[in-house]
Amino acid sequence: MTLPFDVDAVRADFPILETEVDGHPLVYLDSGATSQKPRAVLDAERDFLERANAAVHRGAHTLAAEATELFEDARVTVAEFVGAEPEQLVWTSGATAGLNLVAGSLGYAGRLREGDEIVVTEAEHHANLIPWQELAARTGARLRHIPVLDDGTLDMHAAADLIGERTRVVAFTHVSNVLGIVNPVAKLVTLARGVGALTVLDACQSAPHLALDLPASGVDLAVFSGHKIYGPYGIGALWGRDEVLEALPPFTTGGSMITTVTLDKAEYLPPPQRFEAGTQPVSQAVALAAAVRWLGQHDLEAAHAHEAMLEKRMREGLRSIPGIRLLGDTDAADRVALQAFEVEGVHAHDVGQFLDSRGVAVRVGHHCAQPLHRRFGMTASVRASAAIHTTEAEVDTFLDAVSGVRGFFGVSA
Amino acid sequence: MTLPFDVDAVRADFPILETEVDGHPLVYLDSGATSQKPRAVLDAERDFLERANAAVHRGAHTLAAEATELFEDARVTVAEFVGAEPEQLVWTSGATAGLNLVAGSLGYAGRLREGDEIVVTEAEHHANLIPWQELAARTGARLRHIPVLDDGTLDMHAAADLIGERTRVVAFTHVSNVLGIVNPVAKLVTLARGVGALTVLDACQSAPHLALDLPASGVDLAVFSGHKIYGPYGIGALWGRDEVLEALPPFTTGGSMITTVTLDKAEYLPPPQRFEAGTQPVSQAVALAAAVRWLGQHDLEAAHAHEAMLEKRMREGLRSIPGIRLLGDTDAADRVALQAFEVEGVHAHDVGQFLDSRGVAVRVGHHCAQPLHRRFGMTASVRASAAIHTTEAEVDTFLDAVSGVRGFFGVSA
Amino acid sequence: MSGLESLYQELILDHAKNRRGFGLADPGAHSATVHQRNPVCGDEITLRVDVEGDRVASVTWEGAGCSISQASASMLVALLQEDGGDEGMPRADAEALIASFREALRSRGKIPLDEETFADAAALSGVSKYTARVKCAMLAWVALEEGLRQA
Amino acid sequence: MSGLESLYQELILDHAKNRRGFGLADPGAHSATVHQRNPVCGDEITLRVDVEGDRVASVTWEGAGCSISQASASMLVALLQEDGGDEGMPRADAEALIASFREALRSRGKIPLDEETFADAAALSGVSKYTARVKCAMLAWVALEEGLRQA
Ligand SMILES: Cc1ncc(COP(=O)(O)O)c(C=O)c1O
Ligand SMILES: Cc1ncc(COP(=O)(O)O)c(C=O)c1O
Repeated sequence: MTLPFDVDAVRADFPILETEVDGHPLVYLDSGATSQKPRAVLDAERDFLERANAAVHRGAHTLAAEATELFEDARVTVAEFVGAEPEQLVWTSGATAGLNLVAGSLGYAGRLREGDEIVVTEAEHHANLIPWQELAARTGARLRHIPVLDDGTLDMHAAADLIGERTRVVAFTHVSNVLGIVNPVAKLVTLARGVGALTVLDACQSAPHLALDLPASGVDLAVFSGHKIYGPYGIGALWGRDEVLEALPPFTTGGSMITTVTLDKAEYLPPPQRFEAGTQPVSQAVALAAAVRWLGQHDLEAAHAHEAMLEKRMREGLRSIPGIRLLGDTDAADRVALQAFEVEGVHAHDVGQFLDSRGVAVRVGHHCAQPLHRRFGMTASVRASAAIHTTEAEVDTFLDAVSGVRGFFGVSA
Repeated sequence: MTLPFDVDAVRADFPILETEVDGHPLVYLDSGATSQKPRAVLDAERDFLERANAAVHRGAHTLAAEATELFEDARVTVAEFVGAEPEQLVWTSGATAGLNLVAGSLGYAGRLREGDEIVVTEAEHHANLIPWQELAARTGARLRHIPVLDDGTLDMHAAADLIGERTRVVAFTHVSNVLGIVNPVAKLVTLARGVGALTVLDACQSAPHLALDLPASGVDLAVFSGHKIYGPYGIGALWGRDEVLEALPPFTTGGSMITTVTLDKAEYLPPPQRFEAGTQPVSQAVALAAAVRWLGQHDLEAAHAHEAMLEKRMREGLRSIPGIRLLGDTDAADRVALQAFEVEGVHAHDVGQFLDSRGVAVRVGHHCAQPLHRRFGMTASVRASAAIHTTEAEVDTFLDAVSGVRGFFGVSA
Repeated sequence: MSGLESLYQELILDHAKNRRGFGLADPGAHSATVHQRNPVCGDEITLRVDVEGDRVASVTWEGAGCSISQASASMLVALLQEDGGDEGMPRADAEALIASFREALRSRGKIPLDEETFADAAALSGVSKYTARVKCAMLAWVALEEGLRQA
Repeated sequence: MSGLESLYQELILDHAKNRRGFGLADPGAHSATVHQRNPVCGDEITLRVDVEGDRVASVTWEGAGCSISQASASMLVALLQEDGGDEGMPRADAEALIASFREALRSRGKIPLDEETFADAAALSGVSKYTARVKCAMLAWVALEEGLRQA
């Protein structure tokens, strides 16, 4: 059953939103870092642990059978959430683990060598940059970067030049965690396919806000994290096309991913199990399924419209405050409700502290995207990111607090 | 405050122990696979998520500061639990991840080459075997095995011969997850140190049952899993000596483990952060700390005596049932209350199913130790493993059920 | 009948002890030999199917495993022999049987196996409520399916 | 005084704007140059300390960061200059100051910094309640500690 979108009803599902900070109601604008978790998710995990907890895929006892079913049902649910088949969904401990799995496995498979090229963008989160640096360093491949233009969009002319016959992998984020801009996935996929390169999508910041159909997107592999889509820590997923996963060797090895093991050699199960060494985050998988089911209960079109309204209000509000510099301030791209900015004359850390004294929680720093900050000539920024439970009034509280920053720190306008 | 050991009081802390299976009270003898979780652990995690959840080590807001403190306090608590300093404790997603980290990092560091040798035992869990097979295959090193004797103990004469000047790594389990036998750590460490080899201890099955002092044990590195010590899934730890961790490069890379990142190169933080790429299992760390605090509340000497009594009762009881063959039936070693066995003429899977119909949950199969089963001429066994909440009466229920197996399946005694 | 007794019916324990078709026959002109394994419990089967024209001429097997997996293989052979007679069952019929068997076993107790169609193997109906055991019962049937594809 | 105002006292904002010791002096005969960085927020400092005999002759620095980190560096220089006079502060005294400063900042508001000992830097007392900001305030002091070790 689909519920009509009602932000107050949504808020009532999040126990933590009742918190007060320094006497002010909490205004949580840090969902881009980690989302809060609705009661349905907390309940699902607890219920599992109190009723059905047991080792999965092992043993014949009733609890184990029940746990295994819930665990595999969770895979079906989360796979459906991204338009995929359960066999294509590999549990990971998070997006970072998923990206390392892909880069590491390509390395072990000997799929890259000297002269080959890996292409990323200048806007990547460190999680979608450093594993490729390491892979390049280990294989002799060259790492290249699609530059970001002044308005925060990718330089697609440069992309067309960069992606060439030496390109083996094109790895890029769906939505930048600093700019909030949705990248042109289809165009990048076309360029990559044209040269037979593998595409890897970082869907961390899109999964909570956009409807995903990964198979239809054209990419070969994609990752996301549970804790950013109203689910638990310690779980995420790697999605891959059948033939792409099939061709990858395991990255980590251990129990539950094998068929026959002798002292000298192991044979591995097909995907997804091949990539799931050791005891999996079972209760977290169950809870992540609860999260996407919870999300799916709502009228998501209305929810996305709500978030689009917040995005506009936030960006326009910030623009109208003197001394604010936005990162990636453009109308020429789709966006999510996430905005990084600088307050001239006041360090991001001080801005964050000031906002916190008004109950407003934002993130300050480089947001794990140092190269992008450097490209904009800064080391740190302030980032506000909304979620499905964010209200217009909260955005206004945030904007009001931002207006007070320069006055408090004695910086003239 | 230390509570006197009272198994009924302990049981009251575990909601799942009230479950019924097929009209019988659940007798959970599968703690070796995964332990059940006391209410204190479930409460700690939920409380964190409802009150203090935020991204750690990032941002200045109040929630983030609180979350960071709780997360780092958890590290102190869990480190103390194994006698260590917090800087020596790396969070992992579990023991398998920890062992892959060590093997993978040694590989990336170029610490092994052709002609070098890695020594494991024949009793290893696949998690402490396959990563070394893969490392050997990638580096040209040779993997060797300390054999297991008929009584389940290690052939220490062979060990003394095997561990020689070519040995670079000796990796072994503290307690076998099939035999329940405690390995002679000090002797293995002496042999390894004598030739300058690194020692890696798999403490998965000892951490829940024995008092650990890892620094004093003499090993260089050790791993364990949270879900086996009354804590959550999705978290575990790698412990290492300062200088050993210092010398290891990162295995996975991403956010939160770096100092400076350019488009081409990253510089890494010192341990433990160097090994903790990406968002960590924050609520799970807090809950794992709650688990070891919960455990520490009890009179652990009395608890260990209780488990020793269970072990004896279980083993002697099984021995007295006709047609039972025990794996590793010896008094010549320390043990934990975990016993694998075979019922002659009845497949392990059928035994498990029969026990389940009496409410008794055991594990059947190869328990991720195929080589050890092969060594004893079998492909599968039945394993019963007790925990701090197991009662004498439960062991008796189990024994009584085992006595009925051969009759039910029409196998004559 | 308790849950356990409906799972382990007398007929199942009998077949598990007196296994029809056990012992691999020499390969024929159009035969395929298939190895299947259940990685969870280590059960394995090697099954050889001999095809003549569009008929399943013979099925033999070897393997080790739990009573469900052993009985199921034995019952499969019995079914093919009884229904196929001397000529052997038409290949398409065998494939259809495997498909309905799978459907019933995955139905969590909703679809029973009728005796008319499945003969002794109908006694495996009870397995479908034990999701962890479905793979045991399917092992031989999956092996035959694979064998028919190859032969 | 609200929490925020006790954290950002007037004196702190002043020091953050008029930074004492800002701009690296030429290295002396016994000087060390140290770079420190707070990876969380990207704050950094380069600090140069000049030692003569057992005295801290001069401390200069450059860097960028939040007002707490900038003010703290400036206050550290002011303290060394005021207490050390023309001769410079005895090295052992500087080390002791750093140690007590650290202790107070890590005390979560329990140990205040007294003005007698810490001069303007006493205004940083409020930081110790904000655990996420302790590193900001410590940055320059840790750099000096490291510099004294090297010089
Ligand atoms: C001895 C031993 N080592 C390693 C492991 C692997 O632990 P995990 O699956 O939690 O990574 C286990 C448990 O499965 C074990 O018993
Ligand atoms: C765009 C992007 N990619 C990757 C990550 C890494 O995700 P995680 O830390 O959950 O592994 C994040 C979040 O930190 C992100 O925003």
